[in-house]
Amino acid sequence: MSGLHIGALDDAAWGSPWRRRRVGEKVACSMGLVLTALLAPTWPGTLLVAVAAIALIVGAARIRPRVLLAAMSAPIVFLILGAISVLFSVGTAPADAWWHAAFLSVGPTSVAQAARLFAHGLSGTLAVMVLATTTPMVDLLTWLRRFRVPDPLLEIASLTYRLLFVLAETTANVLAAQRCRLGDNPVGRWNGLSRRWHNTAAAVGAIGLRAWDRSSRLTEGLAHRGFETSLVTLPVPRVASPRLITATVVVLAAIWSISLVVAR
Amino acid sequence: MSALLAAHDLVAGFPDRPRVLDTVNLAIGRGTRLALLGANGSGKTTLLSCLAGSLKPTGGAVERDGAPIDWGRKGLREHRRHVQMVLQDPDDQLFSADVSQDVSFGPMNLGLEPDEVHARVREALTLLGADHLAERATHQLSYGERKRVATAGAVAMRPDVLMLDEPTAGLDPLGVHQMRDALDRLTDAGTTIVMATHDVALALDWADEVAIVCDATVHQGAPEALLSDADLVARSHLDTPWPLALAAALGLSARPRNLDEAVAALAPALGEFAATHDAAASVPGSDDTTNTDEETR
Amino acid sequence: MSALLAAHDLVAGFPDRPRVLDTVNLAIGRGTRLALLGANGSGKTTLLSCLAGSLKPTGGAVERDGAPIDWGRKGLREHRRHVQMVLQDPDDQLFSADVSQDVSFGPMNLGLEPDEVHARVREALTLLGADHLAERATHQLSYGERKRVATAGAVAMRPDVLMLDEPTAGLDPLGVHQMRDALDRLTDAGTTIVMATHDVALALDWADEVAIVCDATVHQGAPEALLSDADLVARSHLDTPWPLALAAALGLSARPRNLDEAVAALAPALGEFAATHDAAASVPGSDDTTNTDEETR
Amino acid sequence: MHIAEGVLPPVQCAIWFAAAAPFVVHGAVQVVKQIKHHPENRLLLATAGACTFLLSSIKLPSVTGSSSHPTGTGVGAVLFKPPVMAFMGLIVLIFQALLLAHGGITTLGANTFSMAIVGPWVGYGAYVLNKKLGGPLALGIFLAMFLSDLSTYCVTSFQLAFAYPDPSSGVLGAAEKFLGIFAISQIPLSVAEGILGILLFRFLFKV
Repeated sequence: MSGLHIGALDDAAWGSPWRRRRVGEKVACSMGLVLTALLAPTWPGTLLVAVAAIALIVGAARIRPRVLLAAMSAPIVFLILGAISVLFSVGTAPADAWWHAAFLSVGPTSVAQAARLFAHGLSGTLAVMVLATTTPMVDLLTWLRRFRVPDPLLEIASLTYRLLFVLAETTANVLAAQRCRLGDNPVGRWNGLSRRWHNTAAAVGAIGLRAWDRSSRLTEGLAHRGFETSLVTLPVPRVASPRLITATVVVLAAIWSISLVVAR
Repeated sequence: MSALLAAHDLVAGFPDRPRVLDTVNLAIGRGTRLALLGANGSGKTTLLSCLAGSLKPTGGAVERDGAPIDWGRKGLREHRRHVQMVLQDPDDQLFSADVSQDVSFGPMNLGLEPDEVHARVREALTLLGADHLAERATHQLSYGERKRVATAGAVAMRPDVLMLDEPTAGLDPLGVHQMRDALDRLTDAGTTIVMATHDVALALDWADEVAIVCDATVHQGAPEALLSDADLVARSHLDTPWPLALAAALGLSARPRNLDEAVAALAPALGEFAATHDAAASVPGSDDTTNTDEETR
Repeated sequence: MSALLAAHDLVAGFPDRPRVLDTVNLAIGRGTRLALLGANGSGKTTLLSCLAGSLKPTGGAVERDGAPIDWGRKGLREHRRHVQMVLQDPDDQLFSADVSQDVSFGPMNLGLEPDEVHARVREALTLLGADHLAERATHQLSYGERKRVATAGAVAMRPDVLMLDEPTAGLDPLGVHQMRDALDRLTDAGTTIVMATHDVALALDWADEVAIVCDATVHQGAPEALLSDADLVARSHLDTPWPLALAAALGLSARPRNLDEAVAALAPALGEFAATHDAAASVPGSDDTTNTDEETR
Repeated sequence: MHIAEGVLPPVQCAIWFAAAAPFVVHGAVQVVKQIKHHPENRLLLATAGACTFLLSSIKLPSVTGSSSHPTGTGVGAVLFKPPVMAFMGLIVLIFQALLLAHGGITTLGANTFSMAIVGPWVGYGAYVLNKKLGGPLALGIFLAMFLSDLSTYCVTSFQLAFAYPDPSSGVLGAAEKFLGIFAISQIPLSVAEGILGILLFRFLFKV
């Protein structure tokens, strides 16, 4: 069900009530929060960014909490792993270590580092989700046109996005078809390990060939539509939202002033 | 009086292989609804591609408004303003993830002003009954919806001739109705439509004319005449559409094209039968006659 | 007496979305030919996937021979020996360079001896009428041939139940005949067949039973009964098949399932009409009656 | 394995962006040049990008039930050359960050450097070296996929170590830690991907 996995954040973005807002405003809001998460004093800066991001995503942009939770699960695992590895120092225990055993130790420096990694990571990822859950990829790519990014590069990126979903369906079908004929579950030693390897290679190869075929057919289809040198389309009209701009400025200003005051 | 679009002694194929099309002649009059029939691999798509200017024939000519088309870049650009083609699989034609952006590609390519492009996109989506899809993501649409959006992309070019490869294949019966309604609106708006299809009953009911691709040549004629030709139908790997097969089996002289005409042809005889036998007086399911309006495949 | 394959209060869908299937009950007896009908996106494929053990339902059970299937690795392996599914697009299920190698994919995964695998490949290709394709490269085959080879790949598993998603979609009339002939051979060999299709006329003619997916539930019954239910047919985005629509429009009590039965139902009335009116004596095209044997779509 | 958003301090983010930029710009210029001569190559590159993205959804078989997913930059480097992969890798990383919440925007520079620059160059280098030394093609493919994966993971571990040096053993100690922790998943994955590469090429030769 790989198609489903790609879909969750993307579906949210397409269905978002913020879909028609100006991309620049959403980028400013999200990136403002990301930079604040990175640059403002860790406590309470990261906490405030996380709260603000969740409020914007779940409250203002009305994204279902479940979608956000599902999206956050993978980065959280990475952050926990990273934090654990930072938490334990290796080598001679520092003088201020709280705990040590053999060559491992935990002390105030390592705990602070681990906490910083987790706090920055979580708040930063949540801040990026403000953009990810409200803005479909095509909108971002169209928006990048104004920064004079060469058209061919943006066209490749948006074709990649379109093909992603077409090929995700192919991938899901190929894997389902293999499962039906026990491709993932063959009889044999170690659960048919060696056959499973061959089957996986056959699946990846078949998907590759189908992808190749798809791309040449789309090339032909575009030739029918008169494609010669560029894939220019009409930009979608967008609504300016003074409220979002004001909210962004107010929230960022508040986070910065509280953080600076508390940190002092 | 010359045809809007025509093929003259058209030859197409690949070197060292049997020709796909061999001296094919076809004439499509303005406003016609033409159904193109033939087996898988018979050359229907090749013929459409030649007519659309996407495939250069190895011999013969494609003529628009009586003049052979020019296969240079400029000539083809001009040709595509007038003749548009929609492929069978919508995923072979839709390149943008945003529906209205995708439909806008053709008009933008014509160099039109944004307002004009916008108007054409709206018009095309309305004609296809797909207004409500304008804001949606291409990959979230159903197969039938994607087919209509792909068709809208061609319609937005305001072509004189619209050619569709299997527009109803893979659609459920409701999807077929919606597609037929959309094509009827296009015909009313003056567009000439060529439809390649495997559905002989649909061809018989919908088309003004049919062209059957068989043994690398094309037979053109009235639907009820060509599709009654048992020999041609068999050679082309087709079937006789049910209204004609039924009429023939019952020995009727009528050649009904659809359910209504079949009913009209049969009712007098049955009416008399009922009058003498009093059999149809209390028939269960006779309240189902509202179905007569529905399409039958 | 329990069904060979059954769904009990089956629920399937994705979190936070309307359920695709909601408490669906379905029972498939041994040797049955079941047609599964429903609109695009109604949940036909989801139901087939649950029955095939490819998609775990969120509620309810899939039963084989009266016992719920076990969704573990071993249980699924056992289930797939008995129940096979063929997807709509053959290109998604052909993984090998040549036909016989591809058909051998399943038997090889069963860990069978080379001789046994070879025998099964031959048998499957024969049943599908595709012996002559054994040595060919898969990419050289026509669409109809690829569909039959993909089906052979499932048949080589010697399943009790074979489930096919739109086996006739995209085929030309000859391809449809060949596929139907192949399915008839499989039925004769004792295989239970479930076919998801949009073609209501085909379902009426071919199936012993139909199941219509509508509003997340399934209605199961005799083809002529369910497909005469105008309300159900409309809600399911289907059409009344032409033989039933014709009979209803003419006020007949008969419910013909195909051309032959329609002719049989109408002939007496017309015979009498002809006798009194002497109208059908010299009908052109009456030599076309050989068509009666052919399939009509 | 990508570094999540917010994990790297701002200065290091900037440094990695600066380090990656010349490679990406060079790749982008190459791509634009290619497209000018062959407009249809857009589709080919987009397909390669989509495939790279989707490869990460395919489970590789293992004896236990645990799963790992291939990254596929090695095979991309062999097929399309490293400069093009630098640009395509960036696109894939942006998509992964915004569609899967995998990676991040400020860490994009660091992730591009490890996955889209070092990985492809090392993999491609091994492939070319093997070819020059007359090694078998299968070995070249294996090395390209195995080493591109392995080098990506080593660079990522060092990137994390620079950001979070160990209080007692410094950057090197931290790098050892990260290498050790992620080795559990990454070394088997690199080997698996190498094997998949060989089987895949064998499959494609047959077809």
